[in-house]
Amino acid sequence: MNRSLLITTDPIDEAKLIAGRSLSAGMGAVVAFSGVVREREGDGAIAALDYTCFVPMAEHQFHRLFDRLAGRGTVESVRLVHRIGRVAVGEASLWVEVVSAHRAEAFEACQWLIDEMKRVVPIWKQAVPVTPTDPPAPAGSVPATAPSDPHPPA
Amino acid sequence: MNRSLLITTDPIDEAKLIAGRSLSAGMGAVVAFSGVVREREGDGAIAALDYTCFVPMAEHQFHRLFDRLAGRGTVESVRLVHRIGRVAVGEASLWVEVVSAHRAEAFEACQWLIDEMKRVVPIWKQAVPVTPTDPPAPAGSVPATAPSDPHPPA
Amino acid sequence: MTIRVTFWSYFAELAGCSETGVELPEGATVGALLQRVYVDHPALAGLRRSTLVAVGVEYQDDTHVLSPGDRVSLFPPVQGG
Amino acid sequence: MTIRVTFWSYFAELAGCSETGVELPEGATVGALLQRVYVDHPALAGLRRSTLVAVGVEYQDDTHVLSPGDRVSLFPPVQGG
Repeated sequence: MNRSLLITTDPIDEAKLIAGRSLSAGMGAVVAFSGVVREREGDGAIAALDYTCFVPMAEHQFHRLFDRLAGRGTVESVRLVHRIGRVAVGEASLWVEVVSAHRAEAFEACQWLIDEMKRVVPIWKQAVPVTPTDPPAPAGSVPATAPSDPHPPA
Repeated sequence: MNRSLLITTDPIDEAKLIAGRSLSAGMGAVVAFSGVVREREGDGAIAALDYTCFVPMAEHQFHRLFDRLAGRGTVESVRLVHRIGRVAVGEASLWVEVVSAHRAEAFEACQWLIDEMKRVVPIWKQAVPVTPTDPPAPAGSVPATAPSDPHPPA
Repeated sequence: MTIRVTFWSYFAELAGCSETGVELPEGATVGALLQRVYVDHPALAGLRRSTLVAVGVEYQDDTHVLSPGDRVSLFPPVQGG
Repeated sequence: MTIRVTFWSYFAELAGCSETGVELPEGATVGALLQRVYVDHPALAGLRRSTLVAVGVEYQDDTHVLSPGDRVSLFPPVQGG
């Protein structure tokens, strides 16, 4: 199974990713998912999400999930990009593509991968309020607007 | 709900479609499916599929399906392109994109739309063998290699 | 009334034509039309259970009453995608 | 042995630091480490049920036996996507 993983602070360039797709002549289904930051997170309007990642573990856990996908024998290719750092509303934080011979297994594998990612891959997000009453919280302080929200480590 | 439908003999230009995507700030999930012609159809190697369509009815039935999606109230946008005529192995015959606030409903709606399309939209396909022993069958003849295969109307 | 019938996909091969006209009394149903079609095109009769019928751009069943000017389409299961 | 512990996400706020060292006897388990961490950083103790623990890049549970040089990470439920 071909696999590609990128954890990056750069914007996700979907056009470039699609231009880089390759599939063999036996493949009939490509399912792609883009996860985009929404303007509301919980109760409040936000400007962005700040994503933090424990990168070596995230890469290891992603590859464990890819191993499990490969074990199915039905997925020819999986490509995944997770953006970290600040991602503005309307921008993609996640892009996943699965290529299979058949449609059902491509949809299932793509959803499974995202579900498992949300269970085991060490990435956290923190809301950036749209109109902060205070300047951005320095590392080490609990954000005043959302004390129970996740916060990147100092 | 925004909707876009194109039934065309032109190749599907996914890069252009993606460049033309627009989503409002409340949307968090984009699911896109590409259906690609595979090198084997049933038991035989094929070079292409010839798609035939009863276009006015296909458009009407697609819009009925879009109406049902709109009725859910969870899909902001659906775009669908079905290529007809001859589509070579490795080329896309179908592209579907669904935009929703949340991931689960986008995946579900995209799969539902394809399932329903395969039930009600009058499009048929005929295999084009990769090494025909005879010249291409003229309209009006039953293909010798696959007598029970679908065939476009004369 | 004359009902115009179009055969799609390999139904055109089996019928030997892609289109025909069928003369029916006013008030005739889709079922009555099919009976006439199967007399003229017996190769289609064996596929009746899987045949889809549209009047204009809507699916209809055997009980649907036809009107003058209706255009009927007969075709096998669809295969989009 | 000294086990290095890293706190991720808002656990760093609650702990008051992003990293600490914990002195433990050889053969100590993850559970023993957590008991020590919760003494030093009581704000984390209430979140024990939802706390995830990794040794290196693998998840481990309380019974896992630690080795000298192990690096342990404590963090809340993950939120990728």
